[in-house]
Amino acid sequence: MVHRLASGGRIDRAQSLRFTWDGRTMTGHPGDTLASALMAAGEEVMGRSFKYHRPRGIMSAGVEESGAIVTVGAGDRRDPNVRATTQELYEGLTATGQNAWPNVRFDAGAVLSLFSRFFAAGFYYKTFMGLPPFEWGKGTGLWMQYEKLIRRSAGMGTASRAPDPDSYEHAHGFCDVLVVGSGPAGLNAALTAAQAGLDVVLVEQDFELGGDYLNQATEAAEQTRAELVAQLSAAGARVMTRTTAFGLYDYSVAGLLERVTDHLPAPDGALPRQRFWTLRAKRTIVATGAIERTVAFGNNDRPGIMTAAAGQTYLNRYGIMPGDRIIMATNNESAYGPAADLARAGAEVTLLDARAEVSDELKALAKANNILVRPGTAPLNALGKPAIDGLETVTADGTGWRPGEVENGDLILISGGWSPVVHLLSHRGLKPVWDAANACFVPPESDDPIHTAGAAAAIWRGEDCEASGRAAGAAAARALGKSAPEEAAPGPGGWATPIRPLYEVKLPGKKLKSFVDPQNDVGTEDVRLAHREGFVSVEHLKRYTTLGMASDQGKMGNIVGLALMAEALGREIPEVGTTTFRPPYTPISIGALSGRNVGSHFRPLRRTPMHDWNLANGGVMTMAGLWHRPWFFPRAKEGKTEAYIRETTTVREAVGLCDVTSLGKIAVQGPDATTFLNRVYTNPFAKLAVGKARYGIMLRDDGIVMDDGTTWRLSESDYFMTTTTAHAAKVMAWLEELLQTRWSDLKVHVASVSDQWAGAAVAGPKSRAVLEACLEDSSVVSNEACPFMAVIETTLKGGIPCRIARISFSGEMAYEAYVPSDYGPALMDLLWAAAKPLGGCLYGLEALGALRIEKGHVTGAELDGRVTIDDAGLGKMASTKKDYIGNVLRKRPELLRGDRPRLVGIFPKDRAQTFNAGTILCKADAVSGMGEGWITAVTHSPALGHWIGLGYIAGGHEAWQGKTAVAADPVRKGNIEVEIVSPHMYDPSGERMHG
Amino acid sequence: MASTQAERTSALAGSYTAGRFGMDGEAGVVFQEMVNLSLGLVAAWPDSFAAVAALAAEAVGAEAAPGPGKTVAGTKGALLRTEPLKFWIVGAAAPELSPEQGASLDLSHSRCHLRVSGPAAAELINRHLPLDLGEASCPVGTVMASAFHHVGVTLWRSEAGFELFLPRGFALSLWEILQDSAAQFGFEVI
Amino acid sequence: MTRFNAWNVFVNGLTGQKGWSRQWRDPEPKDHYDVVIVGAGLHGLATAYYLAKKHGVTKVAVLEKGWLGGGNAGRNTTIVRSNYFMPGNRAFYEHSLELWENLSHELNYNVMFSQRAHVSLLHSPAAVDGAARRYNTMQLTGSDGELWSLDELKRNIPHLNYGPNARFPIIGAAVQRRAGTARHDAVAWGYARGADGHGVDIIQNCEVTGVTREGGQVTGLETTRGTIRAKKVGFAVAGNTSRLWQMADLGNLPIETHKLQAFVSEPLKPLLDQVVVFGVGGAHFYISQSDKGGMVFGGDLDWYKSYAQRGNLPIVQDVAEAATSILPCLGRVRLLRHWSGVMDMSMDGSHFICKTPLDNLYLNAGWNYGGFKASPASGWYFADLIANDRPNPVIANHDLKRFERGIIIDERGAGPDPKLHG
Amino acid sequence: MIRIRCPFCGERDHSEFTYGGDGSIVYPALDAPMEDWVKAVFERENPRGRQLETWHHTSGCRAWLLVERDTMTHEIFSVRLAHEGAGRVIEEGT
Repeated sequence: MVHRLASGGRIDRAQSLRFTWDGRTMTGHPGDTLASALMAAGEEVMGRSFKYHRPRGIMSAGVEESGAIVTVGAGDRRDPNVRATTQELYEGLTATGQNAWPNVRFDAGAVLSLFSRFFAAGFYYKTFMGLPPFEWGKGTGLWMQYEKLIRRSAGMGTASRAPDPDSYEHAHGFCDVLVVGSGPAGLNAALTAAQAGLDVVLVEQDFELGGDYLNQATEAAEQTRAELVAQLSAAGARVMTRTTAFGLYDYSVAGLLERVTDHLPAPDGALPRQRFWTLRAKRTIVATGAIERTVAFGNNDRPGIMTAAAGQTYLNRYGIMPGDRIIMATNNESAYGPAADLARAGAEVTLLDARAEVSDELKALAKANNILVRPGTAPLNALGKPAIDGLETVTADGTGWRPGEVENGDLILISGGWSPVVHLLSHRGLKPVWDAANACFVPPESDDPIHTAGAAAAIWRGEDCEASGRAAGAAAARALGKSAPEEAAPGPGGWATPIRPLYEVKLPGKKLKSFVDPQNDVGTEDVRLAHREGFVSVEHLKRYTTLGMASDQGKMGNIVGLALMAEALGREIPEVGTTTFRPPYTPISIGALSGRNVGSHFRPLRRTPMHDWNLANGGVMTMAGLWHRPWFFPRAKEGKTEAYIRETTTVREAVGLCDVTSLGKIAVQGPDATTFLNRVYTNPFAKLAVGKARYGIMLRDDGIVMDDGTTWRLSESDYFMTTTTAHAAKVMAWLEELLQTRWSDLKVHVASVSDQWAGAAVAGPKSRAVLEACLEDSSVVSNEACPFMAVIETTLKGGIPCRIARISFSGEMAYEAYVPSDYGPALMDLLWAAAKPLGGCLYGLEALGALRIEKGHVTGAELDGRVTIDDAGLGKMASTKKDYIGNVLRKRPELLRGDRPRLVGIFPKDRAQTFNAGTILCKADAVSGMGEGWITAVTHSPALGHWIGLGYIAGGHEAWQGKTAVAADPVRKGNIEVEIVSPHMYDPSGERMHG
Repeated sequence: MASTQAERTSALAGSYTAGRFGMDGEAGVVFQEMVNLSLGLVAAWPDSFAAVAALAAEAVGAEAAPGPGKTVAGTKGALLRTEPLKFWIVGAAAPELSPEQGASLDLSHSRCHLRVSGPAAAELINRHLPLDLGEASCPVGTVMASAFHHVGVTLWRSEAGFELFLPRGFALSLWEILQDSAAQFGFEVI
Repeated sequence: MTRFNAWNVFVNGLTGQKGWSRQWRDPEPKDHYDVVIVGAGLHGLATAYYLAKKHGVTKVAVLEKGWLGGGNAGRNTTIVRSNYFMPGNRAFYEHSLELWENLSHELNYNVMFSQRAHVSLLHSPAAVDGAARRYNTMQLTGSDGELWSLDELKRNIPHLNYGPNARFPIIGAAVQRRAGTARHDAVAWGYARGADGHGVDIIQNCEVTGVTREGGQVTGLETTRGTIRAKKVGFAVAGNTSRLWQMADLGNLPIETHKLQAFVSEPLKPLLDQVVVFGVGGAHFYISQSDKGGMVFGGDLDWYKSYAQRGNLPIVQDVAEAATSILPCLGRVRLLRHWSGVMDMSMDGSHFICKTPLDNLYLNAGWNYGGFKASPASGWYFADLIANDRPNPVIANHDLKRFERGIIIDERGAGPDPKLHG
Repeated sequence: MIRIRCPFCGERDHSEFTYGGDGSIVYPALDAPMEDWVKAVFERENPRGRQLETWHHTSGCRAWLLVERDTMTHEIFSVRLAHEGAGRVIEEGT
């Protein structure tokens, strides 16, 4: 009978922790995992298997666990698929079983196991297509009905649908040496490196340092551990427990997951739940140990069957006697230690050893602890349901097996050999090599700055692991130019009598349910079926049977699967190959990977200096890339439409103010600045006078329009370039690329001044009056001093330096005024104080859009990365007198065709009608297919008194004189007839802005 | 800009109050916004670099200009070597340069200057910036540009702590994240 | 070959699954074939299948350097959709979707094509208009496509981030109901089994090491399993196209090889019933749930050219940030595995199915992100091209000459920068 | 994580940089024939192995770099500033 011992182990019996399991309250102690506490409480069934809903109990004591997988927590803090063997117990922990109804002990789903014979590997590829039995029908209709059921029965735990209330964070680290694992090898490696004067980080996934030291019964082991830990901190190493090195990436940069509060009943809200570290270490020491393998035999997935090492761990670390009559089955020496510990603790232990020969040393050890050893014996089939009561065995018969006796017992412990944890090396693309003598894959030689030590290098004896740790630490130190004691590193192995490879035990004609990957219910027969069907490559095997695809990524079962395929193919394991382990080593929360960059901080928010001012003055904001910009400024009960129509009208009739800070601004300086601009823009800049601005268009190398904007000449060698909001960063990087990689002979510097300057557009017939009221010297903006496209540098009242250009996006007389950003609010105060009395308004992006659409000015909606300068109706801006970027490729034949879509204006035929952007323009008699063009932008035009649009249509408006087109918008409001007109729908001659 | 009477409104204006926040105990981090930043950019051509460097050093009242990633504190201000051919001048006016010498710019309003100090300052900054802040690679006087949540920022380790220069438009957003992650250390805003 | 159907599943259940034979043979390469396809990925296998099934060309070999379906066929995020709107792409992907809809029956192999709807989230009026142009074009060309209001979206997917803390508030969605996901490995196996059934030799572990030419003709291929001669040769080796191209001494291609990561979470009970796509603020993210329960998701390329089939942390972070921002409940869901595949990124984000400077060499390449969903049509049109030695009008412009001609098939308008066409 | 040793900033995460493209391309003169431009803009050698490429230290010193990198292992063999003049200034240690 499983029970907690009165003494022993690393738990604190003085304190009790209350927790609930499936609603029942139980107690454990500090130092317990959820698994040890449940075991001590006598729980046997903790999970149900993926496919057949077979009962599953604790199979291990670590990250490889495939049985005791549960849901921890509740509500919006529910964590499905938690391995009970690694979940630290805390006061108030709530855990529930999963993939079962009503619960894991009595699961209705278990009925499925009756039909398991039909659920062989890949059966679902062979049916569910149509109407049974012969899959009649076509299409996906029937499959999707089946799929509903399949999805419901698949999956393991249930995730919460509520937002995760916890916070997470990223952290960056640097060190000389990263040591992964704090067992005998890791502790020694870290200590040696630290004592050599290196900056060492030691990470341990467990909540205690020590690795295998923690599983030992002897005082000596604990003393060694304690001393090493003490010396380590004395040597200044940085030690992180509850931290998993989940991946090793390029340049051996490690990803670490630190579990900060997962073990706390009520963590402080200021602490993140988990922390994701990116650690850059000069060298990495992998001391990750090894994982004990299972063997495939009948019912080897039953509760009451676990690894031999797990038995030892529950006894020595958690003070639990896991069984009274224990049957152990091994094929190697490692099980004798656990057997002896368990026997000493009072268990009756029978040890089946698949090997015919056992060393005298071990015989003596067994004898001394009156352990009955049966050489040449192996497990065939576990008996008893639900609890284990015995084991059918087989005995060696030459190379095969013959039926043996039935052993009685209540616990079966298995050691099928050990698999070094080489995952991190695998992440680096290093292929482990097969070590036949030790029947496992071992780390390969490599030039990477990585060392392996201890059981991770297939070194089995404790003292050898310690030595190999010291050797690895010293090697790392020497590689980094420090001196360290020379010590010969022990090689793999360490067992007196070699392991007898044992992966599956079977007898001819004996039907068994033997599992290779218990979590995914992959059995030995599935592997053989995959072979029969031609899925012989390991990757095919994995994918077809799902072997090793479960949440343990096949830590216990992969090698067994490989061995079975090798047997089927009559090859050796290395010929069949190994499977590549992908990061992460153990599953990690997506929240940790996201850190704080979620919710409102998913992307940083970019605010203009007038942000608060705009809000204070009633602005409604909208997104423009990462910016928030004013959209419209509603008055009284106005909605968006009323507001922008009023704003547009006010600009045309009086004056409006608009925050245009988000435009990109670039200082272009140097003696060759003019030459540079002349190559970058399609239109000439050579003769632009100081104190003048010019609208320019940039093409990409391929001749497609990249961006547009105005550039102001402040002095002979000093320009102020503006770009669109969307392309500011792109244009900046592009100019730098040209100057640094193509034209490094040009003496030009570019610098982003987007954040330096706050800008406002002052537009409308009364714009000059507004500026005059704000300037210290109002004469500088007179029509003479500041004609259309003039640039002046002056000062606003209060001595605010100000840069003004008379340019117009709205088509009205208008100015753009820029001041240093910290004066942005002051600028708006001044302008608004002057504009308000003149019947002016504040306007936002929506009105800005309406104004420019009326004028046929293009923006990102029209310049979508596919149009040429001619398409956009700006061909006259393509200089014929100079060479510039894109000038050659813009002349590719297809781009010069006259029937290409050209920029046009669009009126609804019935002026009372409205339409949408994104609408497809079709011939009136052919409203289908790809269409003749499309609408890019629409608005109600106060000036024209009806809705208008901009868009592109084949041949341009000339080709559509007197023809009717249909604007087709099936996804929204259907189709309307439209007239195609010139894009310059308002004041085409441009008198107003020159006025 | 001396003649200006108008008030400068910083990017963080009104977005915080001085005081003690986050975890109890000794404040691990101290934040101080350094308002009214004076920042100039000085750029040279390869062939004029030495001369311009000297002028820049003179402008801050220092012996010589600093090398890559270094700063010098002069009698009038500090000179930061931020780019291969460019310097930042903090606290002093940039020298006037002829086009043949190079170019200079006023960037005083383009950055928000935040001073981060306290025992956990480096740890906090490493929650966000992927920089090795160890003594060996980042002694006092080092200046580094890096990415803070996708935004390019400049970090200068001064005698007083870490001087963080945040692009003005993003400053408030980054300041919010900084406070979130500073809570675990306990922080003070002055 | 035993048919796949419920009856045989039942019978084999009773008879210990003994009735199932190999799904494809493991033949020794012959020294001559009418057509040799290089690359036993989805495109190569589908091509062989349609060559044999539709065009009666059965003396066909598909050469694979590793194991069939081992490239991007098994590394993608399994999304199938046809919401492309550029001329050529539109008709091509629509045809592909139609082939998908009956593929399980066509191949007698359940590829589990689940038409669970593909939902692209929209965050601004401009984005709605952009989507409208695309989805209008889809409807006008006989496909399905619709816009969902915010309410309709909330009804269908209640647990997206509609909260006040959403950095980019959702205002609606563009939806293709016929789109969805499929079981990627099954598609490769299904085509392999189908092609093999028609006599096609699928030769695995057979790497092409040289291309032998006589003037304007390919005469044969040097492989790790000997010389194989062929009347016609087709390349379908996305990710490694340039290398094979250069083996044939043909110079450079408008292709760069980049890597794309994919991610899967631990298996969960049903959490998401559609494919959801999120793209704003420079982010790009797509997610669906596999029938096994894993959340399958991905995002952008790693941004730098690479042939390495392993990902790096910055994109892992970006993708996770997008995941939790759009589906805040994913914070506690755990990532089980992430991996990466190498893809042909072309100069305009569109593919190549075309003739080449060599008379009897044909090219199938440049799939960017489109490869998985394209595979049925890709095989269909490539087989059609090889069998008839002329491009079908649908792919007439998907050739190598389109750049000098000035044909624009750039769905993203990103220009000639391969990394931007994800 | 690729670690790039920027000649000005020192070794940094590649996330601070923006990958440019093939650094071996010599862009033709602005008035060069169409074929030259088509080659330079649309055709790539796309080597698996060592290639010369450009990176922009976007979040660092804003320098465009010429990097020799293996596209399979990601190992970097050399890094230099694309701008020779600026490169010289750094090498001279000023």
